[in-house]
Amino acid sequence: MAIYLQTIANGLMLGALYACLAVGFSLVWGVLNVINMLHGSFIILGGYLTYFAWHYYGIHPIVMLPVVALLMFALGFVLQRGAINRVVSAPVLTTLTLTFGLDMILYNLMTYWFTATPRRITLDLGAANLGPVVLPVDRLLGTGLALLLTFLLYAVMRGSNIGRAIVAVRMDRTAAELMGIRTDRIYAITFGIGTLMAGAAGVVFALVFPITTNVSGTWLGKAFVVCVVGGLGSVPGALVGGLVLGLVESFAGFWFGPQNAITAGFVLMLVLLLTRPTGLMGVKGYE
Amino acid sequence: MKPLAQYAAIIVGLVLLGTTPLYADNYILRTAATVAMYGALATSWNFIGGFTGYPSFSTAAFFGLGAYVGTICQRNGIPMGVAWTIATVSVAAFAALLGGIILRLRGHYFAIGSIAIVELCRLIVSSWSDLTGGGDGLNVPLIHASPDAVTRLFLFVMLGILAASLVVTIIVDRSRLGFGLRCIHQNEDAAAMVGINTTAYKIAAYTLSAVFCATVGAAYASWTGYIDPTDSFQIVMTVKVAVMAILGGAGTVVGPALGAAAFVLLEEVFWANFIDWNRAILGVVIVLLIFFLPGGLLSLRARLRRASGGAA
Amino acid sequence: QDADTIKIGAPLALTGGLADEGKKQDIVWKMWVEKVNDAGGLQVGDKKMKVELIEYDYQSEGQRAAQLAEKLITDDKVQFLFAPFGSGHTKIVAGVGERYQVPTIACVASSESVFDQSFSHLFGTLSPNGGMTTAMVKFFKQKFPDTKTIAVLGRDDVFPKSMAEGIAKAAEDGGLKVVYKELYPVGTMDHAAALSSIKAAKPDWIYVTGYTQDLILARKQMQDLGVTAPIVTMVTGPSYKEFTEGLGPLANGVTSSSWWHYATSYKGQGVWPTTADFYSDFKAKTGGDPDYVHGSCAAAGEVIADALKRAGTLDKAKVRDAIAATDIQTFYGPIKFGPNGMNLVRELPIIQVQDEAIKVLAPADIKNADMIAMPK
Amino acid sequence: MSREPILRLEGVSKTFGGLKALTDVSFSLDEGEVVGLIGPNGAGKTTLVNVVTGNLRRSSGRVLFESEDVGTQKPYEAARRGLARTFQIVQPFPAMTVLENVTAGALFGGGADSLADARDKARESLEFVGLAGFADRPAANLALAARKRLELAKSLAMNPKVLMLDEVNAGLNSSEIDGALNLIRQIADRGVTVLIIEHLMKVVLSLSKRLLVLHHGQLIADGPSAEIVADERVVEAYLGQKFAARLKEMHHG
Amino acid sequence: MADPMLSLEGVTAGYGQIQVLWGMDLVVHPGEVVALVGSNGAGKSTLLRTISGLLRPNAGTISFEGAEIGGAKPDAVLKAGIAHVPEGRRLFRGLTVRDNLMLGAYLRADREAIARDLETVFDLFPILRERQRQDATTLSGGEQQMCAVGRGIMSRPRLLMIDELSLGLSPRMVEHLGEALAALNKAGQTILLVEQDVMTAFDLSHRAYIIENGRVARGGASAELARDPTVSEAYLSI
Ligand SMILES: Nc1ncnc2c1ncn2[C@@H]1O[C@H](COP(=O)(O)OP(=O)(O)OP(=O)(O)O)[C@@H](O)[C@H]1O
Ligand SMILES: Nc1ncnc2c1ncn2[C@@H]1O[C@H](COP(=O)(O)OP(=O)(O)OP(=O)(O)O)[C@@H](O)[C@H]1O
Ligand SMILES: [Mg+2]
Ligand SMILES: [Mg+2]
Repeated sequence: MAIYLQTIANGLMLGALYACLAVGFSLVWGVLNVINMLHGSFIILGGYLTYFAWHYYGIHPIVMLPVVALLMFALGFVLQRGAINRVVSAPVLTTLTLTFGLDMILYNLMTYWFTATPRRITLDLGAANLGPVVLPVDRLLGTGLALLLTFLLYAVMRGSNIGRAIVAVRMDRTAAELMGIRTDRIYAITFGIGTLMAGAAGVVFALVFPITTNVSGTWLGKAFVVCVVGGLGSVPGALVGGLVLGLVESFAGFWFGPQNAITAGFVLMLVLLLTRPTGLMGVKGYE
Repeated sequence: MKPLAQYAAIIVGLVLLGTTPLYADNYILRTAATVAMYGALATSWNFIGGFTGYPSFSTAAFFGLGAYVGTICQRNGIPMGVAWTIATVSVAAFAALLGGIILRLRGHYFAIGSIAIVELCRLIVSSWSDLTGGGDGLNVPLIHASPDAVTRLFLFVMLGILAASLVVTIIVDRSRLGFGLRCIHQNEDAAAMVGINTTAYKIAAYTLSAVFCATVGAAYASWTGYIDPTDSFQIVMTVKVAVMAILGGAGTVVGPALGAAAFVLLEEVFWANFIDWNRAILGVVIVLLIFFLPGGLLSLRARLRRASGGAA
Repeated sequence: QDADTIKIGAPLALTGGLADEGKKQDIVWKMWVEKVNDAGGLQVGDKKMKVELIEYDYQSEGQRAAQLAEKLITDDKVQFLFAPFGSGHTKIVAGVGERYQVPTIACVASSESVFDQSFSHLFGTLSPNGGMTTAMVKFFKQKFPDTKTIAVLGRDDVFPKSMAEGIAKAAEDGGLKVVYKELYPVGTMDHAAALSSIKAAKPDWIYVTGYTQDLILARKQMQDLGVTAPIVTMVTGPSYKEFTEGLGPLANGVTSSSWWHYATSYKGQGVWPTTADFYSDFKAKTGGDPDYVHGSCAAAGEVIADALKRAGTLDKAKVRDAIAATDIQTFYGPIKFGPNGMNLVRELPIIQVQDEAIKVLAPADIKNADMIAMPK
Repeated sequence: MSREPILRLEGVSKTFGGLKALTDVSFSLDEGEVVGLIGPNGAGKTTLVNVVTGNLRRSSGRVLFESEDVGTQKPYEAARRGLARTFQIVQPFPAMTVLENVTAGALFGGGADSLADARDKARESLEFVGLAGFADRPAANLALAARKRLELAKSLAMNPKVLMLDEVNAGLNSSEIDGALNLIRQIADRGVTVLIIEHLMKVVLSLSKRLLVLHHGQLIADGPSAEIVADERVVEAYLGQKFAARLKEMHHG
Repeated sequence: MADPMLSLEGVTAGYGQIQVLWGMDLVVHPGEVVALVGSNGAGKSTLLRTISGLLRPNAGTISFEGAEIGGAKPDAVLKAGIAHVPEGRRLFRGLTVRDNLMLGAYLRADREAIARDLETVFDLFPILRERQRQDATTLSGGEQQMCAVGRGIMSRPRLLMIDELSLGLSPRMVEHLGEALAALNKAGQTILLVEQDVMTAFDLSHRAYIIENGRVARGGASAELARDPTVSEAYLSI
């Protein structure tokens, strides 16, 4: 029994992190129609910023969260304005190729500056016990932050004028312009928010995982899976997708061995793709 | 491009690559073989990605499966050529089956579905250790011949596959199938409405996009002598092949092969000269190409013509 | 001018997933070449010849490694190849070397599967990793007689996998019960499921294999999830300084085995007559401590130096035979190749992290600390 | 009636989740007939066409084409059988030339033996609709009226037996509509059965002697045009009092 | 007559190389309903797009209440007081009817007034109040058109431009919308209307312009144009 509870807890904690990782990716994909191959590297970059602030200046990662978020927003905004905006209405393959190229540059810069050595923030906060279930404090913290960030984004998307404008631009660019919405700015803001979420996920991840450039592909892959499982462009979808993926991997790892955990996630994704291409949350827009 | 110009370009290209043994060393030969290999992969991708407009990222899956099937056959004593044939046929059958399932997806969803296939293949091959050696990889019996002979052999094998893929491309381009695929690319609903069996056509395109990849994969495995899951099922390769095709001009006959040649040569130059920065430089090249040459290298001709026409 | 230089080619992973390991090889070989050339070069017959090292980055991609190995042989006309990090890529490069009959020295490949293809031009400076398992089981059982069960978690990749299988077999042979044994795929970023299962199995010994980053994560998650055992071994974790740096105090108590450690005191021929000489040189150059990758790669240079001296010529066949006949003492320890080209089995150091520093527990002649139980 | 109807629907229903888009619709079309289908927005007209051509699968009921149950056919099968339709929102192959667009219809739907043969048929069909001069232009460059004619040409090239026209005249002005009406009449004269969906009553009335009226997915009327437009239910549901008055006036005046 | 609210002089515009408008002149006075009619591709939609800033004019002047707005961005034009209800309704899928309406007021900050205007729209189109929580694109065609007009009203424009009011709508629905527009106009709303069905157009408007090939071919009081035999021959034949 205890082991099942533990497996559920592991899955949920992992799942919240997955959700946090995917939500920005999903947003950019849904709104800009851009599959952002940079997303994994953005997460790593956020992690490195956090690590170096902690390592050299002793700044606590939580304090870095807003700083990294702001910096990453600026980076995303500028990148969209300067580069991605030029091909924003091109077909999938073109935008994907562009972000793939940009990612090669960013990746190279990061390996050059930071090397591939895995770094880790050694806060080692210990663990809390909830009955027989062990909850590592940093994962709990990460989970909390991930949920908070996801919720904040949801609130913004749902309740604010900007949120409405983002959906409007996504659905019909010209009609949005007629509402007085500056679409190019909304695009840049959306990409900025996507990047911000990636950076924030990087901060959260820095608490939990070692940081190294060569996992950027892994994170990107997870973002894909979560998006498909949950549904594209939807904040609650990313949350549900993340949690489901976390649980599936956790139970598959427990029942079939870790070797098959990741496979189970992919199988889940393929099955969903074929049966429910809109994902679990059957999204029609942002809720 | 006019058909005659196309044939001429293909023949010139194949001859250029095929005559390297007359004057160049094995390294150049190997590069030529790599050009041919990626040329064949990009030309294959073109059936589904270029003609049909489905952003497929399954290339590495077909390549890797071809490599594994070929290797496993060879290790069980089947002669090399036969092993390659078995790999080709079985992967094609697999692609046809798979196509029936994932071609129901469109656009972005198809893109992810097809990329997931690569990961899934890698994971399954990794876990199925009894057959595939898992993470240990598999050794392929080395060919016992002089290095020069081996390099030549594989150069001509890759060139042969490239030539075959181009011939099939030309045939498809001029046939009912090619016409139908183009219609699907433009508007799938309308294509169905004029009587095109879109499912069958798409499966045909997807299968064609797998066939030569499998042969290339099997041949490649025999060439290197060792394969493992990470190297055989690379996401980077799958994206790279699509980028090559776009670079040359997706949906054209010679564009993808041309793009592959340009990409491989660029990579070679950057690798040799900028060890620390080769990846970034390649990234910059891709970005610039997307900005300034979105229609691929072949569109350059049209542009130049327009420019000179405008001046006159 | 070419006739007077000895060219050694090295396809290296300077970028990509294996970049850190590739860079280690790069540092050491450059040190070695500089040292050799400062001394006038290598003795070949009656003259001294300078050494030139030609490196290319293969970006951790196997296919490119093969291509670059071929370029090194045909374009740059190297007489020797140094194989890159890891058993898989070593296989690929060795295949090319074999075809061209260019002697290839592998310094970071320890799986016997690399050497069992009857290649005649491949030689490895690491000894078989079997030497790391049986001795360890024996040693731990002697130190902690209560050890009855072991849990093994290994990365599904050539070397880590063979170590995981090796230890499971050795443990069974040694009378232990294997209560958990699973592999995790490359790219796993969460070990919680496996570790929870291990926790439930309550083993006396937890043995994890993987690359540094995997091990850091696993160790940390063990701590988080309260998974512990009197003995925790991570292979090859503590051999690398990145492991101890990344984990800090959490690394304490983790045991491992290694092919070489700088605390050993071997003596022999070559540009670094003693282990201490190599250590101080390395420290001066890089500021850090060398690990077995550094040691083994530097020793690979000595193999070539010695073979050339004995062969007295650059003639390919003669040089190959000279290498095959190697039997030398170096700062890295004895090197003598078996029939399959691998360095012969020797007793390998068992190490443990104590107070965030590496201590050698065995063999007895080089030990500098006693084994402690894993801190709770 | 001497002959079997060419197309017959028996109790066809279609639901989207909880929404009943079509409820128990039955009617039949005779060969060579021109019939109008009208009904308020969202009544289910387009859905009906989609069900007949296999774009949507009916929830229940039977669709009989030449006495064969075709309820489960795929769109391409419908096209090859001779069930052609146009889309409410025109669907050309935008980057292809006008000729290529029509060639596709002739080649795949019209059963042409070769590309060359299909091209000849396509030319004929373009000639017929008066687009021959545009043959080599990209379809995307056509103005709306021309695009609708292209859609017609494409359908014609498929040698249809039944042609369903979903608002082919919407957005055309009067003189363009006159042109289109002539075309449709000529098509009908060739013996093609035509089902016209349109909100422009003058089009519907000038072409068809028989009208079908859908309302909330139900067929509420089926009969001679003159009777139908006077039917109270139709006026209430669809025409509106003012328009009905105007219609009446025109008929008398 | 008072100064015109909107006046165009010699406006030319087009898409890239293709010129569509060739020197357009027209005026709209405050309180008027003006209709634009003409064949497909004549340039009516293009004209509206040029006014609302989706397209830049190549030459000519567009002045609105005395200020030049030619070449201004859509948000500036909207701020100046012109709303454009585009062809084909173009509601935002995934947003509720209410959210769609609220987007009409995107540039406004006066919360209470917005709430009041929302009520006005609901009073005008009661069905929208009933359906306010429904995804806008699941409405029937006519309801969507009401929502689109309502969205235009929400920006509180002084000039409301509507493209293709009756496209694809049942006769009854056209009648209903016509009544709604008349009511709006009575309340003081100036309206510029593009309408394919000339009969309906003349019915609804005070004045009308006939556009042919990107130029104004004729203009005048709707009632007079409707009686003009040349006009009925070209545009009213059955
Ligand atoms: N794919 C679908 N999913 C859900 N509902 C649908 C779907 N297609 C149509 N509907 C609904 O079915 C009903 C009938 O739609 P249909 O398009 O057939 O109407 P129509 O009679 O063609 O109307 P119009 O005259 O406006 O074109 C509408 O309420 C519509 O919203
Ligand atoms: N985005 C575009 N790019 C190029 N040409 C266009 C574009 N939009 C419209 N056109 C062309 O401009 C001309 C005028 O089109 P416009 O839409 O203004 O006509 P309209 O009078 O509104 O006709 P309709 O009654 O069909 O709506 C047409 O020839 C059309 O083909
Ligand atoms: Mg309809
Ligand atoms: Mg228009």
